Amino acid sequence: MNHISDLRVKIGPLGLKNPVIAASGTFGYGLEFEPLLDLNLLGAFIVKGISLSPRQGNPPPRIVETPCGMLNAIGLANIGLEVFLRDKLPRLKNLDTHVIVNIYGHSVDEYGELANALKGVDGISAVEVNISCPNVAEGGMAFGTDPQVSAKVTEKVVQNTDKPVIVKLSPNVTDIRLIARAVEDAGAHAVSLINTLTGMAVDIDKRIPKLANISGGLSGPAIRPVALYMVHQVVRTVKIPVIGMGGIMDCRDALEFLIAGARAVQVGTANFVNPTATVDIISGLREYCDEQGIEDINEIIGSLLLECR
Amino acid sequence: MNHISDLRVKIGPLGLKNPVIAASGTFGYGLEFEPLLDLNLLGAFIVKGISLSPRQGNPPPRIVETPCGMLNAIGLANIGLEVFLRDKLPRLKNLDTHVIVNIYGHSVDEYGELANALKGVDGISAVEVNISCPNVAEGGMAFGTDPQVSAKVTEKVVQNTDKPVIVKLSPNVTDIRLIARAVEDAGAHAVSLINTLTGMAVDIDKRIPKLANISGGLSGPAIRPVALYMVHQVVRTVKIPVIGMGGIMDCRDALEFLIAGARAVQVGTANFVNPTATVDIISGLREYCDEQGIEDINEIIGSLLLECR
Amino acid sequence: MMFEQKTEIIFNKNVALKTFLLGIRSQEIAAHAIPGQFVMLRIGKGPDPLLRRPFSISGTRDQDLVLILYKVVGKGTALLQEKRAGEGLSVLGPLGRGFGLPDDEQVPLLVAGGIGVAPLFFLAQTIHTTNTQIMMGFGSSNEIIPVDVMGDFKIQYSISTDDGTHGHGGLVTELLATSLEKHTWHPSSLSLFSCGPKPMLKRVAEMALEHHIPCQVSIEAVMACGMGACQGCVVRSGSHETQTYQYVCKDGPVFFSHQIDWNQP
Amino acid sequence: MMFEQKTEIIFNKNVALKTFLLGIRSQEIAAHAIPGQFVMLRIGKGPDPLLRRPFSISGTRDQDLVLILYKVVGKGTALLQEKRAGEGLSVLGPLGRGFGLPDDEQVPLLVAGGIGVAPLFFLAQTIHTTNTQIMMGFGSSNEIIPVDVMGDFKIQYSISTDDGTHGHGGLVTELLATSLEKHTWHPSSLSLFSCGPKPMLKRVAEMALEHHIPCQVSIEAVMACGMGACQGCVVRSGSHETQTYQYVCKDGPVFFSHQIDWNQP
Ligand SMILES: Cc1cc2nc3c(=O)[nH]c(=O)nc-3n(C[C@H](O)[C@H](O)[C@H](O)COP(=O)(O)OP(=O)(O)OC[C@H]3O[C@@H](n4cnc5c(N)ncnc54)[C@H](O)[C@@H]3O)c2cc1C
Ligand SMILES: Cc1cc2nc3c(=O)[nH]c(=O)nc-3n(C[C@H](O)[C@H](O)[C@H](O)COP(=O)(O)OP(=O)(O)OC[C@H]3O[C@@H](n4cnc5c(N)ncnc54)[C@H](O)[C@@H]3O)c2cc1C
Ligand SMILES: Cc1cc2nc3c(=O)[nH]c(=O)nc-3n(C[C@H](O)[C@H](O)[C@H](O)COP(=O)(O)O)c2cc1C
Ligand SMILES: Cc1cc2nc3c(=O)[nH]c(=O)nc-3n(C[C@H](O)[C@H](O)[C@H](O)COP(=O)(O)O)c2cc1C
Ligand code: FES
Ligand code: FES
Repeated sequence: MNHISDLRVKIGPLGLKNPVIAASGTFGYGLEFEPLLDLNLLGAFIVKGISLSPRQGNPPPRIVETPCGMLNAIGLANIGLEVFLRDKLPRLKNLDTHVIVNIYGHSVDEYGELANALKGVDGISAVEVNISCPNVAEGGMAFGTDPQVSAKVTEKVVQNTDKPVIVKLSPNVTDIRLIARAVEDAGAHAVSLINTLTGMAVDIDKRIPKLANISGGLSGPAIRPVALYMVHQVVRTVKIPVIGMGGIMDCRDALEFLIAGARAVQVGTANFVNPTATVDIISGLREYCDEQGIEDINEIIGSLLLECR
Repeated sequence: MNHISDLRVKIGPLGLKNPVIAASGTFGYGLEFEPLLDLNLLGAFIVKGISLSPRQGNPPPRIVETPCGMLNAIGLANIGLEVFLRDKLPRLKNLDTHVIVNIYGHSVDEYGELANALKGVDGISAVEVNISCPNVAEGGMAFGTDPQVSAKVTEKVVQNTDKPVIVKLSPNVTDIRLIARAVEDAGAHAVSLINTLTGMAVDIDKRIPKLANISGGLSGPAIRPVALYMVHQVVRTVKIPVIGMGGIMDCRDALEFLIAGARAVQVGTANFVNPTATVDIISGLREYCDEQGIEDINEIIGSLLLECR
Repeated sequence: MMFEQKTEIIFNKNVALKTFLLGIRSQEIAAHAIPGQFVMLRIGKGPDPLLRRPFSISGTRDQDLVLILYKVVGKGTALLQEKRAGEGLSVLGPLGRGFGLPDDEQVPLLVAGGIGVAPLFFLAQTIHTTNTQIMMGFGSSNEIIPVDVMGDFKIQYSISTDDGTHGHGGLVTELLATSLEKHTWHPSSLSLFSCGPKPMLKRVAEMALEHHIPCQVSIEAVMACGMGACQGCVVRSGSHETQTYQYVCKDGPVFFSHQIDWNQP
Repeated sequence: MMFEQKTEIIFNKNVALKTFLLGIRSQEIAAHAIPGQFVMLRIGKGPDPLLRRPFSISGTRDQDLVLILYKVVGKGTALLQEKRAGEGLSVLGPLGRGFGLPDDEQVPLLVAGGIGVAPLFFLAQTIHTTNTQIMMGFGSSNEIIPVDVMGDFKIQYSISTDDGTHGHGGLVTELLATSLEKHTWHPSSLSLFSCGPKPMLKRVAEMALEHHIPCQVSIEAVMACGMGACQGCVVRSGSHETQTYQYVCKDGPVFFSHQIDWNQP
């Protein structure tokens, strides 16, 4: 088979060679996966969420498996902005793929500072803003559960950066469309969704939560139907590109999101189960397009038929 | 082993012989399961959601399997209040268990009418109010996503009935504690949670949604972590009893909810996979109590230790 | 009568391309099953795949053996195929309404598409007249399910294949058409029984209507419970004005062909 | 070096109560593995159980055979136990930092609790001195994993059982204590290596501290990725003031015992 089909997609100003992105927090700093796959094959990858100062994260256990999924309470452990720029970024600069930095702060201002610090920095193609973390000023509810606060964070980041801004939405809300519209209005170039659903598990022998942090974020195939529905809703609400994720394990799963209208997909938990999931999905998409005689993957995107249902 | 442990629990004014209840929409009108189990063993069972007029429900396909779960878009098909009272209830009256009727309306008034129609009716032990259905007056968002509307529905039902009122909460909200508190203040005797999470699946070959209704409700083990966390939250918010459900398949799963503080549990999707799931869980609980030397199941309820985590 | 049992697998053998004959031990189900009824098998051990899968009963043998003919089409059947004799299998059944059996004067014509032979073999085994005929359509010769896999019951059969590698080259409904033309039976002496893919059933239903032959079809729907509790398995019945939903698991899976709205998606 | 491979299962045999020896074919992993490293096995075929499971490499043989000793404790290991020779198995490894090998002058003392023998057998196989000693504690005699399941390497061993059904009745740390008392080695010539349940490791760590013996332990944590990407597998290291987290999968699973905060929950 000669692979003639064009897999390129555009996320606002950002052109990707294909619509497959490794999700933040599941792909380390990219380098971890180099022994197993060629990072240059990826549409992009997103590094672990970075904060201004390094964070140790939550006490263990941080991970527990659940039916078709996993809960994590990493607690946003990360090496901090400075060490990232000093130790990791130089090793990522020469890659022929997009490196996207996922950021999160404890206040609107911190988001602004982070964006500012990344301004003009070479080798970073875009910023993904994680607004699912607890907003201490607002009693611990996530920034991303309130349209106004979400908009404020977005605005701050957009004002302080020269890079495309992707806002990553939390699914733990009544109507994700309201948040999506608010961040679109605030200047986001794209939205990505979903982050994890909040969940919990109990050790019935010890009668304690299985996670030291009590609750954690649910990811993996279990959440795919929820993610897909939210993507479907948001695609029909905003004009900016939507990046879909949540439980994508293989090419068929990725196609569900693309057909529903996601311009690109992110692959998270699957990287743990199958470290080459991203590149396997890319070759799967290529084969699918070839077989179906699709010349441009954009023909598939948003091709969901609703009338005949 | 001599089964001396006491499994009785109280849901407000309602005393159950054990904390295991078959969930609405998954147990028909109870009668369907009679060939396989003794209904009198159950703590209670809840019949399929009843509306004022009969409803045909959604076109097929109504069901699709998802990883460790299923989506349903039954569309609240039911025989209607009148036929229920005439044809089904007489056959349930002599059972030595509690029959709970799940109701839903299209307006606050319809909820009131339903409650009124069940007032004084013999053989019905309680009313469970499904507030997860779309509120046409409010643009299709569910009644149960707004604390004020939830409170209004609750108040109306409480005013119009002489039976204990259980309000069944939707998980598709930003903060389920707000809804729980609102319905508690409005006079609910108990809350039950969670109803299904909204989800979707796409047929990538035909490029159509797998459900004719496009979206459906996700249930089964996949949602258990989400359900358990919400139960944990609500238990720590309201004083009225909390009935937990979501993905409970066996006794160990039920124990997670009881330990987290649920006064009773409901078993839904498991009835399809294992039609004797309810009674298997009851005997499992009895064995567990015996083994652990627990004389009263209420010792387990809410026994979750949070400090040592 | 319905039972939920942990049965033992007696055999699980490949009988045609991707097609297997499963034998499970259940005296109760074997004793109570009638042709057209089905069972729900719990194939996975863990929570995925979650739901039971419906399969027609394709015969019984020796008082306690229940036979199931299945085709591997997805993840549940792929797992089923790996099971070996001696393993346990949880079965719920017999479920649903079976075929109304023809009376002795009637000539039963059975029309099967592919794995649709499953309930019809049981029907043929049960009908005691010697003039039962079965017409079977398959994709290609390697998909043909030999009638004798079920034991040696007497039956006249004809076969079509889509690609012409065996028997009539074309559709099984063409075999039926020829048969209806050639023969001089009075329509009232005929009785049609059919199971197979929807387009085929639709065509059979049309022919039954044209020729005024009573026709029973066994149809499929995605099922969660199999016993009337979930209301998931509906099929549209009646025409547009009088449209209602029937539950395939308890009102069916066998319906008279005129009960079904064949134009639904 | 790390590899992600679909390997073939060569054998999977029961060697003690609920304990199995798995042999898989992988030239690459066999060539690169050092004692104390581990692999992540993908046991389920579908999405449940979802995550890979970590297992120490307990030896290599014939250039291309990787040996894994495992105990059935939950759903993943229960599934693994059912796998047969000839089946495929996806393996990721070798992962993590292994043991620092003792030099020729040192006397290696290996202390294992239960399935904790797994990495220590590989270590013993690798160390070429003849004075390697392994002390192994098991619950009861039927749980004893014979040293020769791994092939015939020369090693002195002693066994304790909790219930006294074989060898010393009591804890393996008591064997260690006796050994440390009786012998006249200079502490600087000794080197401790240990793997087993946390309370045991904690005791071994205390004894190492008391006797000033360098001690390496292989510890466990729940893992998602096994390769430093998820940050899930932390263990607290240092004392309260200087506390940091180490990643078991990449900073370990082998640590010097004084690096670990043994008082964490
Ligand atoms: C009453 C009845 C009797 C049947 N009898 C037989 C039989 O005798 N032999 C046989 O081989 N098959 C029979 N089927 C079809 C059989 O149930 C499906 O092939 C099987 O459930 C597919 O499971 P899977 O996990 O392999 O496929 P999946 O991976 O679940 O899906 C593969 C395909 O099968 C369809 N399918 C999945 N689940 C069902 C379901 N519950 N009902 C119908 N279609 C489904 C899907 O839409 C999809 O197109 C019968 C179905 C019904 C409703
Ligand atoms: C570096 C390392 C090396 C190991 N080497 C071996 C070995 O050589 N032989 C052996 O038998 N076991 C080994 N283990 C433990 C082994 O990983 C677990 O026994 C296995 O993952 C349990 O899987 P399960 O599905 O059967 O159990 P589950 O049903 O998942 O759980 C049963 C119990 O095992 C624990 N467990 C589950 N997953 C993990 C995990 N990923 N890591 C640690 N504990 C877990 C749970 O907390 C629970 O108490 C090792 C663990 C680590 C971290
Ligand atoms: C272990 C782990 C760590 C994660 N860390 C982050 C993070 O730092 N920032 C972020 O925006 N999302 C983080 N996520 C969320 C994922 O990027 C993704 O949104 C989510 O897991 C759903 O996708 P999946 O089901 O494909 O994993 C993390 C997820 C996991 C499992
Ligand atoms: C097929 C189906 C039909 C349902 N119908 C109703 C209903 O009529 N009223 C209601 O309140 N909940 C209904 N539910 C929700 C269940 O009662 C339960 O809240 C949900 O399925 C989660 O529990 P589970 O994971 O144990 O199934 C239905 C669920 C399913 C799967
Ligand atoms: S399958 Fe549940 S009602 Fe038919
Ligand atoms: S297991 Fe993922 S970082 Fe260690």
